[in-house]
This record gives sequence, C-alpha cells and structure tokens, in this order.
Amino acid sequence: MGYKKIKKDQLKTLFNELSKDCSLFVPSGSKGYVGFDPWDGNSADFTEWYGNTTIPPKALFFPPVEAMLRFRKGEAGYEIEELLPNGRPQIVFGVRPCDARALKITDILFSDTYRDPYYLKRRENATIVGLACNEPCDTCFCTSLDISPGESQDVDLLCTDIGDELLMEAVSDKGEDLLSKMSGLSDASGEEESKAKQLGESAKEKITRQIDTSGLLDKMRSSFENREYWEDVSRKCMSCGICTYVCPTCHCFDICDENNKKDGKRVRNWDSCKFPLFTRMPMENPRHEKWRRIRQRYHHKFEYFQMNFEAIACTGCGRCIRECPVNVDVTEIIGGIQAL
Amino acid sequence: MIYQLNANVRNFGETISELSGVDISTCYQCGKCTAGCPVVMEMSHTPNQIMRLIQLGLKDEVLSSPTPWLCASCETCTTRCPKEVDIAKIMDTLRILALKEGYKRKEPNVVAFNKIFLDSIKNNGRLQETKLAMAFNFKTLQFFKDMMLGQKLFMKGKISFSGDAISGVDAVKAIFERSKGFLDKGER
Amino acid sequence: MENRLKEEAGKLLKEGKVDYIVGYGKGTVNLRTSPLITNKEEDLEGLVINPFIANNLSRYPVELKGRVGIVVKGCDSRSLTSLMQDKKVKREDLIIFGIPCEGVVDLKKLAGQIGAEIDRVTDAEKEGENLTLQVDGSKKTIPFRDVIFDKCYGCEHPTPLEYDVLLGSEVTPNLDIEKSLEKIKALDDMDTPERWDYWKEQFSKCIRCYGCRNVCPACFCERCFVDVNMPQWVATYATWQDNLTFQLIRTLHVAGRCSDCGECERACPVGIPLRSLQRKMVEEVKDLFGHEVGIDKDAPPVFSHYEATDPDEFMK
Amino acid sequence: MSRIGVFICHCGVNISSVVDVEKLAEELAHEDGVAFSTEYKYMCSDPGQRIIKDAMEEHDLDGVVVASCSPRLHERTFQLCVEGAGLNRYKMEMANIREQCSWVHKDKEFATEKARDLIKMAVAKVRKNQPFDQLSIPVFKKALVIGGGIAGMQASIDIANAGHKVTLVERTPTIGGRMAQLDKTFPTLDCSA
Amino acid sequence: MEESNWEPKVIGFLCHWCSYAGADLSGSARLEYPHNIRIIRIPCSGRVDPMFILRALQNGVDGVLVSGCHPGDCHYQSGNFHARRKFAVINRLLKYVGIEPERVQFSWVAASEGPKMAQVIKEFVEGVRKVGPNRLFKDEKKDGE
Amino acid sequence: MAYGYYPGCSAHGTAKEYDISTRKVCVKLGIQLEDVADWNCCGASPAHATSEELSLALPLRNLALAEKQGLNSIMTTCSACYNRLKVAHETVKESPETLDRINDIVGEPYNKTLKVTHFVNFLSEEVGLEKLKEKVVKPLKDVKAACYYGCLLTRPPELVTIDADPENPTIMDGIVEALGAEAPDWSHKTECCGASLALSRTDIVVRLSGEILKAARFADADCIIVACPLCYANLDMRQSQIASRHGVDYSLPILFISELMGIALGVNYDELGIDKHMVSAANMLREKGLM
Amino acid sequence: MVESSQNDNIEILTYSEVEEVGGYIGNFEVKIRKKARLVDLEKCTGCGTCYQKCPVKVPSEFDMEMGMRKAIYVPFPQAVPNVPVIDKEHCRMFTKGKCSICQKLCQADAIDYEQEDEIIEDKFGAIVVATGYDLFDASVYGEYGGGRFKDVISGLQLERLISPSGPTGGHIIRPSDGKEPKNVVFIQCVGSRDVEKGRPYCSNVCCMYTAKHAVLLKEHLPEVQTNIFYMDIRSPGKNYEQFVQRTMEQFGALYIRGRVSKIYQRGDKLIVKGADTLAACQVEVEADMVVLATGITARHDSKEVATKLGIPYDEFGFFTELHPKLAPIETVTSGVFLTGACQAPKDIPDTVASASGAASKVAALFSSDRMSMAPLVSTIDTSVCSMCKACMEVCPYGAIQEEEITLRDGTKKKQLTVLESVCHGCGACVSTCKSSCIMLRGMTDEQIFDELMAVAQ
Repeated sequence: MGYKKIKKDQLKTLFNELSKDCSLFVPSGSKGYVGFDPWDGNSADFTEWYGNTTIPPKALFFPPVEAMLRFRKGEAGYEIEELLPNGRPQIVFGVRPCDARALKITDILFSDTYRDPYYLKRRENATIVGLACNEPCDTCFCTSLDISPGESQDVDLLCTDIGDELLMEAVSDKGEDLLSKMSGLSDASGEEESKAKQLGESAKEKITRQIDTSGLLDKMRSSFENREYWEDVSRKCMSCGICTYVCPTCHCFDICDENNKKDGKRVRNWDSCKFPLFTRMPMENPRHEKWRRIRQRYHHKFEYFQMNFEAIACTGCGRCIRECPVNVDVTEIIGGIQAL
Repeated sequence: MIYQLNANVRNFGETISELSGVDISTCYQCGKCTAGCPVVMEMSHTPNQIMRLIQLGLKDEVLSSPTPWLCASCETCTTRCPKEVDIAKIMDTLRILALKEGYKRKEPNVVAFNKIFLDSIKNNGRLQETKLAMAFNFKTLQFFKDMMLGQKLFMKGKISFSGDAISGVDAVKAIFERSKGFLDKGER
Repeated sequence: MENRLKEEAGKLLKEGKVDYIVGYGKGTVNLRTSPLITNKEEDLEGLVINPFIANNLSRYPVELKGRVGIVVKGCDSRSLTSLMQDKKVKREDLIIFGIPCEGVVDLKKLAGQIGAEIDRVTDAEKEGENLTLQVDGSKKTIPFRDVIFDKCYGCEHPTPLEYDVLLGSEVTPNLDIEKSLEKIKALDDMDTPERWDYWKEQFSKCIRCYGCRNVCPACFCERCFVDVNMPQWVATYATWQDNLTFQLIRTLHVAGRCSDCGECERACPVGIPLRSLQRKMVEEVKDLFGHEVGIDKDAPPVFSHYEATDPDEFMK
Repeated sequence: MSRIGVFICHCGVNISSVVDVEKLAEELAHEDGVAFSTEYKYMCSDPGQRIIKDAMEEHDLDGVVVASCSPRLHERTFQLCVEGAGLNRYKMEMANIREQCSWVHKDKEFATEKARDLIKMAVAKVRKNQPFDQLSIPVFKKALVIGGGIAGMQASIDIANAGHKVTLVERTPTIGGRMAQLDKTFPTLDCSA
Repeated sequence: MEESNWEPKVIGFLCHWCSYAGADLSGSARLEYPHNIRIIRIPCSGRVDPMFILRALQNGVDGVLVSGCHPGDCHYQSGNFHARRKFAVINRLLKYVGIEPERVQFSWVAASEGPKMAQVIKEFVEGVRKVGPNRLFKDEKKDGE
Repeated sequence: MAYGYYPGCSAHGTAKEYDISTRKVCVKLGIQLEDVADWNCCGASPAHATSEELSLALPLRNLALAEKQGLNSIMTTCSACYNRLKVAHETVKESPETLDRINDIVGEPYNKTLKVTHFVNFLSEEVGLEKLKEKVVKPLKDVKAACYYGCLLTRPPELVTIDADPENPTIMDGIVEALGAEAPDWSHKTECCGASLALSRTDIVVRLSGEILKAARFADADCIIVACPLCYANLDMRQSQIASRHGVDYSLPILFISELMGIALGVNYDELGIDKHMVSAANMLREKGLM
Repeated sequence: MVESSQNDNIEILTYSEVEEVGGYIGNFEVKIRKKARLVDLEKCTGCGTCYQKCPVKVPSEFDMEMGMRKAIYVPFPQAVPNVPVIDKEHCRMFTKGKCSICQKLCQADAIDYEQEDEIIEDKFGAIVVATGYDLFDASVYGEYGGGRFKDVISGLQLERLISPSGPTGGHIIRPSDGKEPKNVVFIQCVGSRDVEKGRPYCSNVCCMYTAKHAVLLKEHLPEVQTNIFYMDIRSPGKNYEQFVQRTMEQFGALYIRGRVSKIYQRGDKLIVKGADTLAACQVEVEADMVVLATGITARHDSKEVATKLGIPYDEFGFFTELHPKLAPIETVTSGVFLTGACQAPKDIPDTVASASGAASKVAALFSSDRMSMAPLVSTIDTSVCSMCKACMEVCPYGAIQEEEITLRDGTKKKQLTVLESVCHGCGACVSTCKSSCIMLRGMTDEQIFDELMAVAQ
C-alpha cells in the first residue's frame, strides 16, 4: 500500500474519528507522569515532547491490578463468574519500537503452554501504532538488542515524525486495515520516505549506551556463583519494585483472593522479584538476601528467558536506569559480568 | 380541698417546663425558696406550693393565684435553690401564661402597672416616671395616691411634664410588634 | 572537599576503623550521582561531592554489617539521628562526614528549565548564586535557587548536626519557608472534599512499587504492615483505596521520624506529591509536641513518650 | 469451619422486651460458623448454664457466644460454665445486648438489628479465640492498709486475726481518724474509743 | 442503602476500664442514646491502632469513636497518654487528607460518667448524621476493568 | 478613651442627682463618659413579666447601638438597667440561636463585643481602689455608711453578680472604705426592697424598706449607701410613709455612692444634688464635719 | 484503737504516707514515706513535759479549731501511739531558728530536730484502701454566713464541744461569748442533696448524727430547745427510726420540715429564716447557736491516691468499686480493696461491715501460696521484629525485656521477650509496633479487625 502521511494538526481529527469505534490510547503526561491514557479528545501534541512513557504499554494488556473472577456462595456451593476483558477493539498510538518488541516478548510468555486469556484477548483486539524515535534518550540502549529506533517489524503500523507531518507505513494486515480506515491521509513522496530512513539512521547513531550480548549466556551462567560480584552491585539497591514495574517485559504477578465469607474475587496484580516476600515459601524465603534477588532479576532476563524462549527479556528501553532512585544500571551490571 | 389526679397530671408541668426552659420536676420541695422570699406573707400560696401545684398539674389553681403577681423578681429563690430551679423565671412564665389565657387578675394593680409602664416605653422609647405615676393612679382609681410625695418631688425638680422621647421610637415600637408573648386577651 | 573526603575515608578503611564507606559516586546518567558503597580503597577515587547528591544515604548503615563511614547532608544527618533514637544504628558504629549543604539540584526542575538539553549537559558547577552548565559547548547560567528541591527552601539545619568530620564550613540557613510549603498551603486552602478528591486522584496513579517506602530512612521495619496478612490490613494490590490507606498509615508511622529529606517524592515514578503529606506531618508534630526530628540523638522517639500537658483540646 | 454456639438471654424481660430474641436465635443459626443457636429466659441461672453445657456436648461446640448483659458482670460466670463442660474458658465471648442495647434503645427494630450486629461481632471474635492456660503467680502474704480510721483499724484487726501480717499506714500522727473525734455514736450512744 | 432511610453506622472503640463501664452505666441508668453505635471493647485506648480507624472508614463505617480514661486515670498508668499523642496526629492527618473531622472522634469518659458517655455518643452520631453517608472510599466504577 | 455610659430612665427623673453626681465624680477621676446615643428603656421588670423576647430585645437594642457607636464597654449606674443589660448580653452570648432571634427582632445586629459593667464594679475594676484612695481630698472620717446592694446587683449570681460572694458582697464596702468611711457588716445588704411593686403594692414596699432601715439602724449606720435609683426611691422617698406606718422615724439619709464619692473627692456639696433628697443628709454631713 | 496497736501481726506506721505503688496482685511493691516526727518513737516515754512547756499555740485540727494545741503535741490524750510530733510549720526551732525548750526538758532525749523523712520499701500481696472522707466545708454557704458567724458551727465542732476530752471539757458553750445556748437550730443537708453546691448525693449519716446531737445537747443542757430543719429524715438502719422518734418524743426536739434560706446576726442572736413547708409558712427563729449538719465529701486528695493505686473514682472523688452490687469491695485493680467512706458516705456499722468484708477478701486471697491469673498478655513474634524497642519504651510495667538466645548454629541473637506475669495486657505495645509483630492474646489485631468487619459489611 506504500507510505502515507498526515499533517500533525490533523491528528486530533483523526483520533476523534478512530476513538468512535474503539478504545484509543495515546501517550499523555496529564497525571504528572507519562503513560498511555485513553484519548481525551484534546492533546495530540505528544510527538513534540515525548521520549518514552514511564509506565510501559504492557499495562494496557497486563494491568497492574486485574480481577480475574468473582465468586459467590450460593445454595449449592460457590458460583463463579469469570471476568474476561470486554473485547472492545483497542488502538495504541505512539508505541516506541523497543516497547513494541517488548510486547512480542511478553506474547511468547502468555501464549506458551498456558495461554492467558486475559492478556491474549486484549492483545488480539489491539492494533499497535508505532512511532519511530528521532531523539533517543541518553538511557536508551535498544540497538544493543537488535532494535532500531527508526524502524520496527513488531508494530502493526509505524509512524515517523518528519517535521510537520507523520509518515505512516503499514507493517501488518491489521495495520493495513487500519490505514485504509483512516481519513485525511495523503500519499507520501519518495523524498519523505528517505528522510524518514535518514532520521532513523541518525537516531541510531545517537545511542551510545550499550551492552554486549555476545557470549552473554555463558557469562551469565558462570557468574551465578560469584557472590562477591552480586553483593557488590546490589549494595545500593533499595529493594523497591520500580525497575520491574516500569520494565516493559517484566511480567511477574501474584494472585490473591479477596473474600468476605459470602463472596469475593480473585485478583491478579503485579509483583516484583525485588521484594523480600516474592515467592516466599511457607517456611523460608528462597531469596532472603538482597543480592540473591538482584541476581535473580538479571539472570531471568538474560539467561533463563533466553534458555526457555530464545529471547532476551530486555529491549533496551532504559526505563529501569532512568527511574531507579539510586541509579542501579543494567548496562553497568551486564558490562561487569562481561568483564569478569 | 380535694384534688383529683388523672393520667394527664404532668401535662401542665411539661407546658411550663417548655415555656420557661426550667425543669419543673426537679423541685423536691425543700422550701428554701419560701424561706427566703421577701413577700411570702402576702402570698396565698408560698413559692414552693406553687411549684407543687404545677407538679400536680393544677393549672387553674396556679394561674389564678396572686402569688406570681406578688413576686418582686428579686431572684433570692433562684439564687439559693439547691436544685438550681429558676423559680423567678417560672413566675415570669406564669404571669405571661395567665395574661395570655385571660385568667382573672388577683392583683390588678400589678398588671395595670406593667401595662402602663410598657405602653410608656412603646410610645416614647423611655419611661416617663411622672406620666407613669399619673396614668397608673388614674387607671387604678387612686387619684390621691402619693399626692404628698408628688408635691415634694415637684419641689425638688424631679418631676417634669415635658416628654423625654427618643428619635428611635419607631425602632422601639417595632421591637414591641415583633416580640412574642406580648398578648393580653383581657380578663376571662 | 572531595579530596579531603577521599583521603580521610581511605585512612579509615586502611586502618580498619570502618568496614564500609558510604558516599556518593558519579551516576551513569547525565548529572546524576549514585550511592557509592564500598569496602575497597580503590573505589574511593570515585567519591564525589557536588550539587546533585540527592540520595539520602542514612538508610544504608542499618543494613550493612559492621562499622560505617558515611557522608551526609543536613537533612540526611537528621534521618541518621532519628535512626539512632530508634536504635537502628549506633553512633559509635559510625564515622560521619558532614556536608554543609546549600541545596541540592532537582533534576526535574532543571529539565523543566532547559528541556531536553539536560541530556547534553557535559559539565555543571555551582558558582556563587548560579549553576553554570556546559551545554553543547556553550555556557549557560541558571540561578541556583531556582532549581533546588522544594524541601531545601525550608531547611533549617543545612549543616549536619551530628558529624565527626565536617567537609567545609558551616552554612547558615537560607530559609524561604513559604516557598517550601507552597503546595501544602494550597492544599490547606482547599475545602475538605476537594482535598479528598485531590488525594484520591493522586493515589489512583500509585502502582505500589513501594519506592517511597524503600527509600525512606524512617521505614526500617523488618516486615512492613502491608505485608501482614493476619489480618490483611491493606490489600496487596493497587487500588486507590488501599494505596491511600497504605500511605496514610505509613505517614503516621514515619511521623516524628521524617526529616523532610524528600526521597519518597523523588523516587515516586508516577509523580505523587508525597512530600506534601510527609512535610505536613513534620509541621504538625512540631506544632503538637514541639518535636523536631533528628535534633537530639539521646531523646526518646516522639511516640515512645508523652507529656501530661500534651494537646487535649481535640478530645471530647 | 468453627462450631460456635450462640446463647441469647432474655434477662427476664430486660432484653426480650426490646430485642426480638427469638428472631435473632433463629437467624443466627444460619450465620457462618454457627452450629447452634438458642434463647432462654435467664442464661446465667442453673438451667441456663445447663442449656449451654448440653448444647456443647450435643453439637460438639468449639466456641460459645453468650449474648446477655455486660461482660463486666458475668464474664467469669460463663467462662467457668464452659470450662465445666470441657472447653477452655477463653473460647467464650459475650455480646453485651443489655447495658449497651436493650437498656439504652427503645426502637425494637433498631435494637434487634444492633443486637444482631453485636452477636455477629462476638461470633467473629470467638472464631479466632485460642485456648490459654491460666498463669500462676505467687502471693506475698502481707497486707497494706492505707488509712488508720475505723475502717482501716477494723480491716487490719480482721486480717491480723486471720493470721496474716498487716502494715497500717496513717498520714496523721495518730490512728483513730474521724471516729476519735466523736463523743458518742448512735444509735447505742457508746463511746467511740 | 437508600439515601432516604440511611442510618449512620458508627463503631466505638471503648476502653474496658472506663468508657465501656461508662456505657454500661448509661445502660443501668437507662439513658437513651442513638442505636447507631456498635461498641468494640478494648483493654485500653492505648490499644487502638490507627489502622482500626482507617480500615473501618475504608469499609464503609460512617464514623469511629475512640474513648478512654481521662488523662492521669489510665488503668495501665500511661496508655491513654500514649494514645493521645497518636490521636492528635491522626486527627490532624485525617483532616488534612480531606476526611470530615466529624467522622472520627476521641473522648475521655470515666467509668462513672454514664451520662457523659450517652451524651458523647449522641453528639457524635448527630455529627456523623450531619455529614452524611461515608462515600469516601466508594468507587464510581467497579475495580478490575 | 471614652467609656460608654447608659444613664437609664430614672436618671432623667427621680434620680437626677445620681446622674449629676456620677458625671461630676468621673470628671474628678479623669474618666471620659460617652452617652449611648438615643438609648431606650431597658424594660425593667414589667418586660420580663410580660414577654421574654421583649425583655431581651429592649436592652439588646442599646447594646447594639453602643457597639455601632464604636464603644467597647457600657457602664450604667442603675442596678435594674445593669441587670437587664447584663442578662441580655449573657443570654445571647450563651445561645447563638437566641442571638439570631433577638437580632431579628431588634433590627440592629449585636455582636457580643461589649463589656457590660455597673458603676460599682467599674469603679473597683477599671479605676481601682488604690487610685480612688489617692484622689480622696476629704476623707470621710467617722462616717458609718451601710452599703446596700439590693437584689439586682447580685442576682442571679451566675449571670450578673459583681462580687465573688453574692450572699455577702463587699465591693461597695471596699469603695466606701477607700473613701475613709467605715462600712459596717450588716444583715440586710442584699434583701429586697420590693422595687418592682413600688407603685402597685406600695404597702409591701413600705414594709420591706422599713425592715432594711431597721437593720441599718441596728448596725448603727449614719447613712445607707445605694447604687440604684429604685433602691433609693424606696428607701428615701418612702421614708415618711414608713415612719407613719411603722411608727418609727429613722431619718436615715440615703446617699448614692457617687454622692458620697463626690464629697470625699472634693466636689462642691451644691453641685452634687444632695439637696434633692427627701431625707436631708445635711445634718449628718455637718456633724461629721464634711459640710 | 488499742486493740489494733496491741496486735502482734499489725505494724502501725503513723505520720506516714504511701508514696508509690507498683507491681500487681500478690506482688505489690510499695514505697512508704515515713515523715519526720522529730520525736524518737522508741525513746519517748509519753510523759508530756515537752508539750506542756512548748510556748507556741496553734488552733487544734483535732478539735476542729475550737481549741488550741502546741507546736509539739499529741492530738488527743488517748492517741496511739502516745508520742508527740513536732509541727515544723509552727515550731520556733524552724520558724525562728531557736527555742529548743522541749529538747532541753526531755528526760528521754527523744527530741531530734535533725530527723529526716524515711522511705520504706516493702512488698505486699494486697492493699486495703481506707482513706476516709473530708467534711463538707460549709463556708461556701454565704447565706449561712459563710463562716463569718462564730456561733454557726459544724456538727463535728459540736462533737468536740460535747466531748469530755474536748477544748471545753465537755461543757457546751457558745464560741462567741462562752454562754450556754438556750435555743439551738440544727440545719440538715448542708453540702448534701444540694445540686447547686455540687453535692447532689445524700451523705447518709447527718440525719442520725443530728438526732444524736439533739439528744446529747438535751442531756447536757436540760433547758435547751432544739429546732431541726430537715427535708426528709433518713433512718433506715437497725433501731435508727426508734432513735429519731425518741429524739422528738423524749428529748423534745422540734423537727421543722423545710430548708433555711438565710442566717443573720442581730445583736448576740442569730436570726434563722427558714420555711415550714408543712405549715406553708416562713419560720423565723432567734437562735443562740446554729449547728450545720455538714455532709461527707471525698478527701481533697483522693484523686492523687486513686492515680497512685490505679483505681477509678467518681465525679465527686469517691473511689469506684468494681461493681456496685456484685463486687462492692473489689476495684478494677485486682488486689486493691475498698472499705469505709473513701468509697461513699457510710456510717459506722456500714464501715465496720465493709472493713470486715475487705479483710475477708484479703484473707481469701492469702489462703493459698499461688493464685491463677488471666494469661491474656502480649507475645512477640521475634522473627519479624525489627528491634526498634518502641514497645519497651511504652510498656508501663517494664514487662518487655531484651534477651540473648543462641541459635542452632551457635550464633547469638538478641531479641525481645514479654515477662508474662508482669504484663497487664493493656496492648499499648501492640499498637505501638509498626510491623504488627506483637500480639495481645485474646484481643489480637485480627480479632478486632474481624469484629469490625462483622459490622462494616
């Protein structure tokens, strides 16, 4: 279908139109942090200021708190009502390439032998509209993980900011479909196409932070028993859950039942391997010490996930580096392992 | 005397309590009010008897008694009552109620005095003592009462027949109009 | 200053007087510093002291086993003293390096002033009343007091009250209480339901990452009450109701311990104005009991004792 | 699931005239964890206690809630009652539906509703009650009597005569108190010394 | 519950030694007070954890009354003094976050003060009635979605 | 600063000399009095015997006017006026609902800011006995002045009393002693003279006033000191009636406290208006060398 | 008195005050301040020379200030112990710094001006509180002269006048002029049944002691006329009513039903203005003497005593029993018992009965060596304790202590523990513990929470 383009000042009209039949999410900073919020009919200027969100798009598919089912004590035992998502189509606009990749990664997990209906139902109904990065942040290191800030195969539709206009390219059938439904578009010229490519290239060059993934699997394995190393790097960690909660690929959750004798619900909520109580057993905590918890997180991302699913559970979005109150830096830790 | 008590025995007392804000059932008849009252020898019912009669619900007996009209409002009873009963306030309430319900005046002079006094204020804003005394004597048909005294006062320059009215008379009149309880149905 | 610190700290490690040095090192993100905790002499070269040393390090000695040499600013030192009152650290286990502090740069404020340029700042220094920045090779000056944390305007003890080595000379307080309490004043001026709606909205954002709790030096419990499940005081998951309840109880728990270091608000990834809660309680505790946090290390914690003359008028 | 018995007392008519005890007994039987529920005229009486003991045996109760007067009055009575039937005394709770319900409220509907809540609260509590053994502490057999007036002197003499040591503390220089000031005492007009 | 026939539901945490006994005394003296209060007996006002108050409010209770012995009269010597410190701060905090001050009340009532207990409960329930049902923690939407 | 002054109706009639001497004395003491403009009658006893609202509204208008005038206190010499003003003030202070109700009736809002005092406690509190002593030029040596307080200055004690002990007030005694006179302890300080029945049941008044005179004579008093026009009216003006009814002519001079002060402070006898009394005080004063 | 002083099991500490009470039933730890008497109890022979020669005269408290005593004195001749005490406030050695007459005269060398207060610490299993009462101070009755009239006296003052060992040697005379009274008025309910004076209760004893006074007065002065103003005659004790009737019938007392409104002096007479509500009239009595039947009030310092002992008191300051019907002697503090008028106005038979009651409670408690106690105390979950020790600081009993344990691997660990017998179960530690690691048995957070939830939903 080729490249299309839309004037940025037309975005508002476009969004209003799109949001008629589906839930549209766009980046917004109205709450004091940046996240994907339902389109409020108003501010479509996110392309101007937005680097990346604080809370990754995973929250739209795997919300921080989700009631899974409701139960009620009836005459003949408990009656159970499953609380599946309503299935309304969603469009998420402005997802960065790294986060789009992250969704692909979590897709693997949630559609493995156990197919998670809550996540997948939302995913199936969602169209991801990507937005290429022209100005990566200084915490970004996606290029180390085979992600390019200017292009993405993980989205359905990719936009590139080329000045006054957004260039659009359908990547998947869903994207094709969406593009065909959009009004106010015009065909893009070849010059504009190449400008987009050029922007992508220059963005790539701006990214200086990196990790070296070559031979990392072996290095990780051998670092497991290196207690001293892990103690050293974990010392400043405060054991909060910020890095895991802002991580686009972290997906650990806890399930608990809330009941008051007669009725109640089962709730799933985010959990973090940084918490001392994480996966606590009846008698003992497998990772009582902080360094064990830190080790767990990096081993999971760079070793276990790779072993199980042949992918590294990190996309170089840099959120964990940016949000950590004490500046624990994944690139530093992985770099340290490589240097061991 | 025989009085008959029926189920409504407490109604009158409750009415009085409500009007006066003084709980009538508090009185335990110690008689301290009577013991200190300066005018008790003129009274047909002593103050504690009045309290008792109210407790017994004997409305007619109470409201036609001269006792409330003889009360000098000196508040000795109220001050010393061990149960903190405001007896003076009850006397006020009885007077107002008796007027309102048109009971026969046992002390007509007192009623007349109060009326003339207030009329004077209503019409002038202030009390004019001379006119008050004259109007009172006229009304109560005691034309020569205190005649000698009046003469002497006149000599001392204490009696004047000119008015001492204020500019806010209308405001004072309005107060009279708006105040509740200022009812006199005349005698029954 | 930096050199003296490196020298003294090195001596302490070498002579075995301390097991760890806790100070600030350069961060991996532009302008930021990061806690530097080490028992190796060679790491001490990385120690820095500059106007970006935001972290409150006083929490670390609670966890570390052994004797600790620690670098503290005014507010941090009061946290540390409060921890002594709570018997979480012992004065004799600490060698305290005090930094007289004229304020710490709030990077969010700085970003607000210079925008994305913040990523390109190559050097930053405090020169007199200004912060001088090198951006893309050119020099840029910003009034220092425009970009420091709100808490710093209300800092009555910028020089640590408790120290062994003072790095530099004492700083006299440069108070602008009004500015420091601006947000609190705005809240005070609201009517009751407005305030509730405000906090309700703020706590709908909370994702319960516990960043606020975990960075807080006054939150030292082995087990936090949120993790108690008999009874389940607070649901483990993040609904605004439980988020708010969690934070209110946390606020009560740290009341009388909070030195207004502002770490909770700085850590919060979703921007909840937590300092507006905590600082308010600092004011209230002072007003009610005349108690100031972290002044006297030998005094009992404010809720472990009482005066017969404590305020009573709110009681019926 | 716990097996709690709920025993609602009428206290003559003290409770039952305001609280619909029959209705409550009927309703509470369906409450979670309640295995048995009944009402009786005087729970504290012998027959009342018998009802509790019998029900404990018959329904194998592991917790007892007595809804009656203030625990300040009869807590011990019922603790001993359940202990007599083989249950630890701390597995009994009382719901105060007299002093704090039927005696202070007139509206029957509301009072009954409140009584139901109070009993439900006691049931909720007793579910988590645990059995405890009594502590045993030594008794130091010496008494202190404060005040050397007639009361203090008489108490001292009686305790001393029972064979125990007494210390009598008097603030003034002499014992005797007020009574020493009296000449004679009524009605016998004895001298007071 | 329907707005029109709403009746406040309030919890009273009463110290066993004073206020609870005071409430018993109100009973013995047949001093009527609003039925809306549900009393939980506690050993001492010092036993009251702020959590009790917040959890009660969060679960839809319309008001919480905490009552202990007068200062200096604590059965356990100092429990109420410690409690008073806590209450003073709770009081300020709740007000600050926008909880109507009428909903949470602290009082000193001695065992002999039956009439005062009745009066305190009466005034408290009236105050709660005035501010209306506790919708503080109510959600507009159901959680989960 | 000026003190609000409420003279009351009698000051313009039967108790002219009280008003005259009060003003003189205040000048001597350096106190500036400012009359409440356009004041109205306080309603005295007929008002509260007729309507509670009236009995509060009439005095409250005066208080509202004084407040409007910018005064922060209001002083009156008449015990009855003081009683009514003070009761009204205290009543509305206690009950905001009553205040609203009465404000509506009066039409002028009263904001409860005034301090309501009687001349006597004004003297002892605002002026002070020490200052009074300093100002005395002619000490009242050998004068035995029985202070008569009556009912309205002391009752009901919780609202109006000017003294710690309403049963045995001594505040006036203190003033009189400051002037150099002797104030004997006597039995009828606070007994009622029957004021409100003065015209309607003169017989009662004559009896009660007679008992007061008798008690004063028993205490060997040279004169009775009053602080109220009504007490004065009964004790002085009715003395001849008492004499004929009781068969005893007490000839006991009745002096207003301001008059006694005037003498001690050196105000000219003629300027005080003492000659307006029915029972002449001239003899007594001459005997004591005060005239 | 003599009986108690001669009993070997009784140790009498006069001129002493309880300073501090700690511990709990069976194990009270008490500090008693033995005030400096300045006279050696052991050496003094009770000869009396010292107080005969002492130059300082002070109104006697014992004689209700109707007579005088010296600065060194024995309150009354039969005092136990019969050893004088020096009143520092008035003794010239202390006011002026010289005198020492008594010391010089004392043959036994018992006077010691240097003597200091002594603190005795002792352990007790039970405490009986018998601190008694104060008489109502009638001076608040301004209408009765407020203490200005010498011949208006209180009942207890009359007792001293009648007493053969009293200031007048049993001769009843008017305090003002020493004349024998002819016409005496008694006023009852002074400081009793008087809401206005803050004493709404009945003092229980005045009706009867007034009747007794009327009888004794008549016996001493056959010419006297007694007039008794009363409201109700309360004589429900055994033989009491007969006694009252005899007072009227045989001893000619005139009972007048009504209160007195005013007393004033006229010459040497007291004019009593009262009412007779039965005759519906005012009564005026020209009396020589008026006796006020002042009521019983709690001791002025009863609240401090209560606080020391941890027992509640009512609005008037009387100590509150555990239950008015079922536990009239026990208090909320186990092991502390009440007797006498510190609890409520009581007459002598009631007082003696309650004293024996308290004694039997003590004896029952002492009947075995150990007693059982409720185990509802705090326990600490040391695995989650963060050792901030806030609980230790708020515990009023010091029941929480630090202990060191040895773990299985041989390492030592410090932790906190609750001493069960010392803990009273107040729960202050529980609510102080921020991480909820202390539990109060029988009143756990969970239980309270469940109770709450049972109503909340």
